[in-house]
Amino acid sequence: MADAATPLTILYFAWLRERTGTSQECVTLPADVRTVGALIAWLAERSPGHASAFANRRTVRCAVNQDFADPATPVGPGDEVAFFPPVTGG
Amino acid sequence: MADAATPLTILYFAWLRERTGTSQECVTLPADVRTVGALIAWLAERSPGHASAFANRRTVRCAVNQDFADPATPVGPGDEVAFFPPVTGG
Amino acid sequence: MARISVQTEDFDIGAEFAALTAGRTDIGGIGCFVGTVRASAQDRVAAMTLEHYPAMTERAIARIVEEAERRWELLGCTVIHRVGRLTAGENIVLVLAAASHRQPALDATAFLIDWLKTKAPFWKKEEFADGAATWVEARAADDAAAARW
Amino acid sequence: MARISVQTEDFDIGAEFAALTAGRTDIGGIGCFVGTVRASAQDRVAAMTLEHYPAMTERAIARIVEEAERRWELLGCTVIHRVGRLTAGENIVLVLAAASHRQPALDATAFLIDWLKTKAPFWKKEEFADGAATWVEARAADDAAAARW
Repeated sequence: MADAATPLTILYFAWLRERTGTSQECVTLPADVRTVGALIAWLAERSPGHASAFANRRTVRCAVNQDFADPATPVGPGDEVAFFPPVTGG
Repeated sequence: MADAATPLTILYFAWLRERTGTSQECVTLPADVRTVGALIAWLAERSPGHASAFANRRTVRCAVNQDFADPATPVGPGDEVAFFPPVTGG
Repeated sequence: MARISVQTEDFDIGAEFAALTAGRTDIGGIGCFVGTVRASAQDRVAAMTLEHYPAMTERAIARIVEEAERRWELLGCTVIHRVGRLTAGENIVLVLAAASHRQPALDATAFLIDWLKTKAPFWKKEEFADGAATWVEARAADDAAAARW
Repeated sequence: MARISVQTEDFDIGAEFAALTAGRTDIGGIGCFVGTVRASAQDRVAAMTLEHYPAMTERAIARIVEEAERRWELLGCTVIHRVGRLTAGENIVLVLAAASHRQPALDATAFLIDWLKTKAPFWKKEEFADGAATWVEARAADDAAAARW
């Protein structure tokens, strides 16, 4: 298993990518950030762009390690966490 | 309009064609045969093959002048009347 | 507007899609169904012969297409039905329905094939591997499918 | 068994049908849906860019296909979704589902496109004739369509 210092990879797609100004960033989590919900609250503090991306959480979807996730899904060191709007393909 | 002596064209498809032994015949109707139902009763008398073709009328379908018809549909001189089983295309 | 054909030769699915959509930018979805001669392990159908009523067939199909056009806003429609002798694996029928969105395209496709199966004058005679041949009987399930609409 | 592809280049509908059915005599029907870039008179969409989540996309589609295979006895299945910039009239997505009879083929086709629209990580950004560009918003109707199944 990854130790606590191993970073998470955060990916952003569509307008979350545009608002945060990044498609990918690596972060090392504080010990008290253990769920998607807590991660969002923590990321929203990083910049005005992040705050804007996460302003309306009802329009933000998430996947942890390429599986759809929800605010209660656990996250930890080494995970790949992606944030994006509701999907619109097809 | 066609006069009373003008024949009808009768067409048979699928197993009605096989049982009657004909794909097409021209007939001149008696004056009292004025509907598909009466025509079937009259045609069934023409040969054992015809009798066999019309033995189970629930399995016989009809079109008059290329429109689906039923036993009450009028028929008259000059009409094209087709008999066939329930359709099975597609 | 619809393309309707009753023919002995096979159809080219890609070419029919291309013809239906050429130069169009108003189409959002195309539904399609292709029916083929099936030779299941049990009944071992080797071939079938499709008979039809030539004077009536295209007209009957045109009426089915008109009914679809009344029910959905279609931007194009293709129905091709083969006749004559077809061997296992061959194409029998092609239905295409184009619309601005997927739901009418898919619904119209299902409607067209359901109604073709019960309201167009085609009859199938199946030939089995042992040489027997029988006329296919109409299925109650097909009548029920057609009556849904 | 299913063929799944996420690609920038266009697909060849006829070739995909041929690949799905080649050498098969157990198939009775193939359902198909093709989605295209629509430029309606009102919104004048000139093009769209499809973004996706590469590490997740094919896996998400594979799960949707597995769900379809659990629900219907499919004899083959193809899902091709394009990404990148597509102009009005271009193909976006192809779904094919083959079965022994038409109803499972048509139902699986509708299911696959409904679930692709709501459960696969693609996002569309539309470009308008006046130069504006906006991310397409998810439609409640699409969620309702996906929830039917």
